[in-house]
Amino acid sequence: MSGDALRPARNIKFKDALSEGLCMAMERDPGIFVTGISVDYPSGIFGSTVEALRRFGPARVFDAPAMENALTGIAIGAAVMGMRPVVVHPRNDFMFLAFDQLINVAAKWRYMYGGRAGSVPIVVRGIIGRGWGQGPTHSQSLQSVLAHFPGLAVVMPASPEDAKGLTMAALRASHPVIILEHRSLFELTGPVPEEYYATPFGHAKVVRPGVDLTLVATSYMVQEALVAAGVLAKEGIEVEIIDPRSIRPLDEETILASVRKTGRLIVADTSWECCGFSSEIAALAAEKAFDALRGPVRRLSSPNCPAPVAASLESVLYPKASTIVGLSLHMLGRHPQGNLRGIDAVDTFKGPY
Amino acid sequence: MSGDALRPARNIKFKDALSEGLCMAMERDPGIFVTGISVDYPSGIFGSTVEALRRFGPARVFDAPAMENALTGIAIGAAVMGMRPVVVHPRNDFMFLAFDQLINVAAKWRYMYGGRAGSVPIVVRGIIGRGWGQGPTHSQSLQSVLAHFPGLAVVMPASPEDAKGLTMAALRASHPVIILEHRSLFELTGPVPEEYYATPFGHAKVVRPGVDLTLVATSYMVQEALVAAGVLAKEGIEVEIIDPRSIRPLDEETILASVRKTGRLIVADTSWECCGFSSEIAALAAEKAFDALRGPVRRLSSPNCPAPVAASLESVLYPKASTIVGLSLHMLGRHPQGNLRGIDAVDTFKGPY
Amino acid sequence: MKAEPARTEIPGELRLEMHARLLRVRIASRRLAELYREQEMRTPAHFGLGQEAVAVGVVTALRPGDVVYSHHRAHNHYLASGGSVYELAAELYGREAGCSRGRGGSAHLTAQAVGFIASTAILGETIAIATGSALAFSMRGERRLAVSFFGEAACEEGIFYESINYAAIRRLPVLYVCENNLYSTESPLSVRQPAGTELCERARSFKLKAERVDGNDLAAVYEASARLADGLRRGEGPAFLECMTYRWLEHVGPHFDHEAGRTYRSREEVESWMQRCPVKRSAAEIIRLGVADEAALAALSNGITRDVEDAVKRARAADPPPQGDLYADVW
Amino acid sequence: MKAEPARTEIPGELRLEMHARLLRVRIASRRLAELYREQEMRTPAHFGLGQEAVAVGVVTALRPGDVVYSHHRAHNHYLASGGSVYELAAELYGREAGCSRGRGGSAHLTAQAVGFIASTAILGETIAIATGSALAFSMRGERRLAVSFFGEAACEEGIFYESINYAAIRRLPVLYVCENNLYSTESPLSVRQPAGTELCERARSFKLKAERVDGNDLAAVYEASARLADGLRRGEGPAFLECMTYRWLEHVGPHFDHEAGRTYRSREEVESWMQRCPVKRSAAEIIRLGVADEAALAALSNGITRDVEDAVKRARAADPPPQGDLYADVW
Ligand SMILES: Cc1ncc(C[n+]2csc(CCOP(=O)(O)OP(=O)(O)O)c2C)c(N)n1
Ligand SMILES: Cc1ncc(C[n+]2csc(CCOP(=O)(O)OP(=O)(O)O)c2C)c(N)n1
Ligand SMILES: [Mg+2]
Ligand SMILES: [Mg+2]
Repeated sequence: MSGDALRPARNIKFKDALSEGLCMAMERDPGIFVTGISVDYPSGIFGSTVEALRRFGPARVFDAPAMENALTGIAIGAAVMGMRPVVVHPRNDFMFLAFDQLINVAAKWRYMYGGRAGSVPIVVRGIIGRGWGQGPTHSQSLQSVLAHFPGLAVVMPASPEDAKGLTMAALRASHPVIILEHRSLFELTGPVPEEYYATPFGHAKVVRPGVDLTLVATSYMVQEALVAAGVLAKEGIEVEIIDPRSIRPLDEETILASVRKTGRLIVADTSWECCGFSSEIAALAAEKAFDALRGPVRRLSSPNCPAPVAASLESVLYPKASTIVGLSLHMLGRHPQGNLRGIDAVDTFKGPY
Repeated sequence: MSGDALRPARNIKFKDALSEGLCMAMERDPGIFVTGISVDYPSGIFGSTVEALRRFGPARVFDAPAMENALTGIAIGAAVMGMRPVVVHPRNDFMFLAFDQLINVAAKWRYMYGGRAGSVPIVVRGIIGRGWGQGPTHSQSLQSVLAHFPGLAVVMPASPEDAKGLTMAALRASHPVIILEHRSLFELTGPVPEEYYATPFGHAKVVRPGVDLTLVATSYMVQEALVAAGVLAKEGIEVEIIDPRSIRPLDEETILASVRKTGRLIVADTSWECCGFSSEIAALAAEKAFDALRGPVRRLSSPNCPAPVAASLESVLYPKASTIVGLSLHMLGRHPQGNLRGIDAVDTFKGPY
Repeated sequence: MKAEPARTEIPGELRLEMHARLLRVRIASRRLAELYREQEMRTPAHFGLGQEAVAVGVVTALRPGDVVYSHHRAHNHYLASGGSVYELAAELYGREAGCSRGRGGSAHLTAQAVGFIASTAILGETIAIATGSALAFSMRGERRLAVSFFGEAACEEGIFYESINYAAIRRLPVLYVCENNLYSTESPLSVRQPAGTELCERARSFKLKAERVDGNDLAAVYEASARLADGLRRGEGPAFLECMTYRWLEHVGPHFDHEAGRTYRSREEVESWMQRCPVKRSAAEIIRLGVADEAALAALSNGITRDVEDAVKRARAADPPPQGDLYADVW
Repeated sequence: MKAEPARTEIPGELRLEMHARLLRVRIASRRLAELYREQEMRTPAHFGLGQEAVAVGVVTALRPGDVVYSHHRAHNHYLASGGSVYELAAELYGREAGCSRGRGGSAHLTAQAVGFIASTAILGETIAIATGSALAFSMRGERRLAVSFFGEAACEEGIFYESINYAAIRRLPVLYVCENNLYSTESPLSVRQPAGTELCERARSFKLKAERVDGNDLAAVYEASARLADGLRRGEGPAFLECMTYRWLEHVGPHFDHEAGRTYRSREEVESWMQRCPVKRSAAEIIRLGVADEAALAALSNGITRDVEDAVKRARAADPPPQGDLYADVW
């Protein structure tokens, strides 16, 4: 549980929770500023930076040219001088351009000067695109490659509450934090405490308790997992859904405890499989909860191709609730009843964005 | 087995095998050229491009400014026009600067134009540094993050024979290939056929057969694995060493067959653990050879910190033969006899390079 | 902007041909933008309405064998190169018949048969790629050119400078065409360039030949391109052409700013640029010079409109990629 | 190179102070390079012998609160800033007492107490980072400067242009100091810049103030830096200073080219630059101006030599980082 809510939580949208977390943090820390392409637009990163601009003005929320690598270095240099920059990428795919600064500098700064050059408390937000033809370079999901590197924290809020709490935690961390926010979650509504609270890194959340099967799901896959768990519950199968929230540092214990309880594991992740987060969790279980496993672990991730644009292909691209249900039933030796596809959410998104 | 050796193999060094593979490929394909910082120096990428320059001249082996990202794009553009560029990075760590071109363009080119814009047969060589204070940004090992992406082939030769064979295979592939070459292997000597031969991607090599334990080792870790296996053999333990050679595409079958035979798995990789290759193989076993596993799988990878420079820290940084022996004994319920450290290779490298 | 030189030297026939090409780009783009509103084309599309003269003027200066690269706003360059309207529409509809078989969408077009090699969605990428194609030409001694079209925001990315430096060192035959439409998404030049910036000056400091033209003046773009292309073919090294122009629609999508409630540009500014419509200007010039009369141009336009209509209809009706082909062509 | 203006305006005291600093950099660097041959310093080291006047001249123009960043060839900038010889030597020996506690090695130095923030090993990185520190100063209204030292090869990397564009847009107080020593590793300028390139021209096209000086002329470097720093403090926006200089030793390591059998530079070329030794030139000037005599300078040099000797001895004897601390300070 993140934060001790004094007042009752209201239901607000994910994007508004991001915004609220940012604003509350900015209020407390005058060193925080927000930059990146389009952060000061009326549409402000799908609504998440609009309020910050309104309240703190263009001196603290300002646009940037297209210069991902240098901008990241600039954020580092400002952070080293005591500021807390937030760099936003409207698509996390643009971050490849900044990998040198992120990985060779930010991730290693504290360590490579033996702690004597301070640390680099930058926050980098990257939005993960999905659907409506986002295509090969606007819908990747970079948590696995970023989490490979010691020194970087990588978090993925999957609920409005965590959108706010992880943002606030990132904005008081003493190290670089990458927040990957899934575009498909921005309109999601959920309870969010009004207070300032920080969702600690390295603490997974048991999103739904269960005993039959552990389902570790990241980011948007938590939504698919919840739908799947609801359907499975009607079949008498109680799935335990765990949202790691932070990919690095990873809360191994919560995941292992669940696996030890259920003996079965599915990992549903938004990135690719090979050397991906789904493999990480599968390996974790095979290494540290082996004796509890009652059958093979299973990974669900992005299929082994770039993301195509055509709707016909996009519709079969992503694992969905129905995929999870089918696989869960299979793992438990049961057979799916009828066509599962009907349970999947219909994408009502209107383009172009 | 790679290639059908007509004449007996001679013993040559890894760096000379790289060179031989390159030259033989260049002889057959006039479209091959080699570029990157320092490829035309007398020291030519630790000796591996010297002969190519001598034989094919500066029109086909030429230096480049420091411009990793554009140079990769330039290679792509040349490849699309029918050339076969080889881009060399004296340290693979410099490749982060080129991740946009590698991942957003090269990896996706063929797919994202539906095959109608041809393919991108570029070869990118990156050298992995190790030891002698290479430090945080000159000793990383990028196979895990690169192999995450569909469309890229990532190979790691671990022997002179494969250095030649994988180079030649890369130079006739129809897709981008990244060759990660470990600096500590350049002086390694081994049998290399004289002929032209291509070591096919996606075929692992059983480096040493065994029945008690499967040890999947990449790149330089194969050397450590061989030392360890020798020591273990004296204890009556027969380790099966598998060198995947290509990280992507991955030869799952050879690995799984071994795990099904031995029931035990250690993965020793040169990159980090989180979302790394060691996790990939551990997950593979847990997913597809679960029933055969007789105990937890174990991962050996780079420890969770950037690489420090000080010799005292460097000496405990990497898993070594002794680590493998200790872990193997432990997995088999045995106890190490005496201090294992004595089996580890002493680094005789003379700096600064 | 430079004073416009007299242009009687462009033959009437060529003027008419360019105008026909311009009309084709305009009519197809406009129709696609209209259809885009139906939400049946599920791909973020950056329309180039208002900027057509840049693509047509440059491409007209090219020869068979030359190659063209583009960026996210690729339709104009694809169409000006002679890319099929049917295949473009099919691509936007996500059809197997699309130029990229529905895989790439609006930003990833290809039409290799007509020399349009590819466009990509990430800023600056194709600047380096075009440079690499020119390297291939140069290494093989071929007298072909590579053209790279990009927006002025790409000049904020380091890859632009890495590329032009390289091209200049090796005297590669690349024409870098910067379409300066004053905005990057909704950001004006002032947040992206120091006051007084001349991109041509930057290019010259890298030893490129550089010119700036009115990008809405078809003949001016053509003439500058032809001049620079001549130098390129003579091996004089790379060149940079900045074309001042303006996009009529929102950054991505089919609406005018005011329709979408966007406020980063004033309606007056947009309308003043629409007055400088490259198609109208080209038509007026052609009529003034007596190359063709209004009726002939109307007939031309009608013919193209019919062709476009036929193409988009067929594209809409075409088959989507089979789901079983999800994994085809990964490598 | 520009004609040298008369320089009597530099007070004798300051000249002597600069010379002392220069001697310290030289003597420490030379001693470290000697010791490096013993193979006890296990860290690739890029020595800056021959280039010391750049570091000293620039740093002398700074004030407390200003910050300095450097690149792979960092010793000069660290030492000129006042970084401890002992801590540098200890860093090279991989000791816990090293300025970076033995974690970073030769290319990753820090001495925050004297304003030397950091150096990194990958080309171009600190150019952006220095720019970011200047952004912090500018946002907080502090009148501090950031200095970024880098080699001319960093001007091949896109990040340089991204950074100077940004600094110019926001008029950030950054002094970009390019140490042009004509080579990148073993590559001459000709493979890395188009013929006739003036880096200052490039910087000016981004609206930076730019000057080029003889980097082996300590007073000239200081004066140019002081002039540019003045402008920076007045908020006139970023500046670029190109210092023409030459590295005496091989790119990485302690040897002269000829000792290591390296052939990319002729022995004549190296020796002609060694004739232009910045230390000798500074000494001659000081004596000529009567600021100090030969004996005084020799005494100065001897004192520094003793200090350096003491420092390197203590450093060698210092303790290595405990192995149990491998995971300390990851974040
Ligand atoms: C590296 C990168 N950063 C950001 C973006 C998002 N983006 C897409 S188009 C665009 C505006 C580009 O402006 P310009 O290059 O001037 O072309 P225009 O859209 O004006 O034609 C931006 C910022 C991107 N695609 N790639
Ligand atoms: C991005 C990157 N590419 C390549 C290298 C390898 N490298 C280290 S130093 C160096 C030469 C740099 O030359 P210059 O910037 O002129 O500085 P100098 O060594 O001459 O002082 C090179 C190419 C690197 N460190 N980083
Ligand atoms: Mg624009
Ligand atoms: Mg240099």
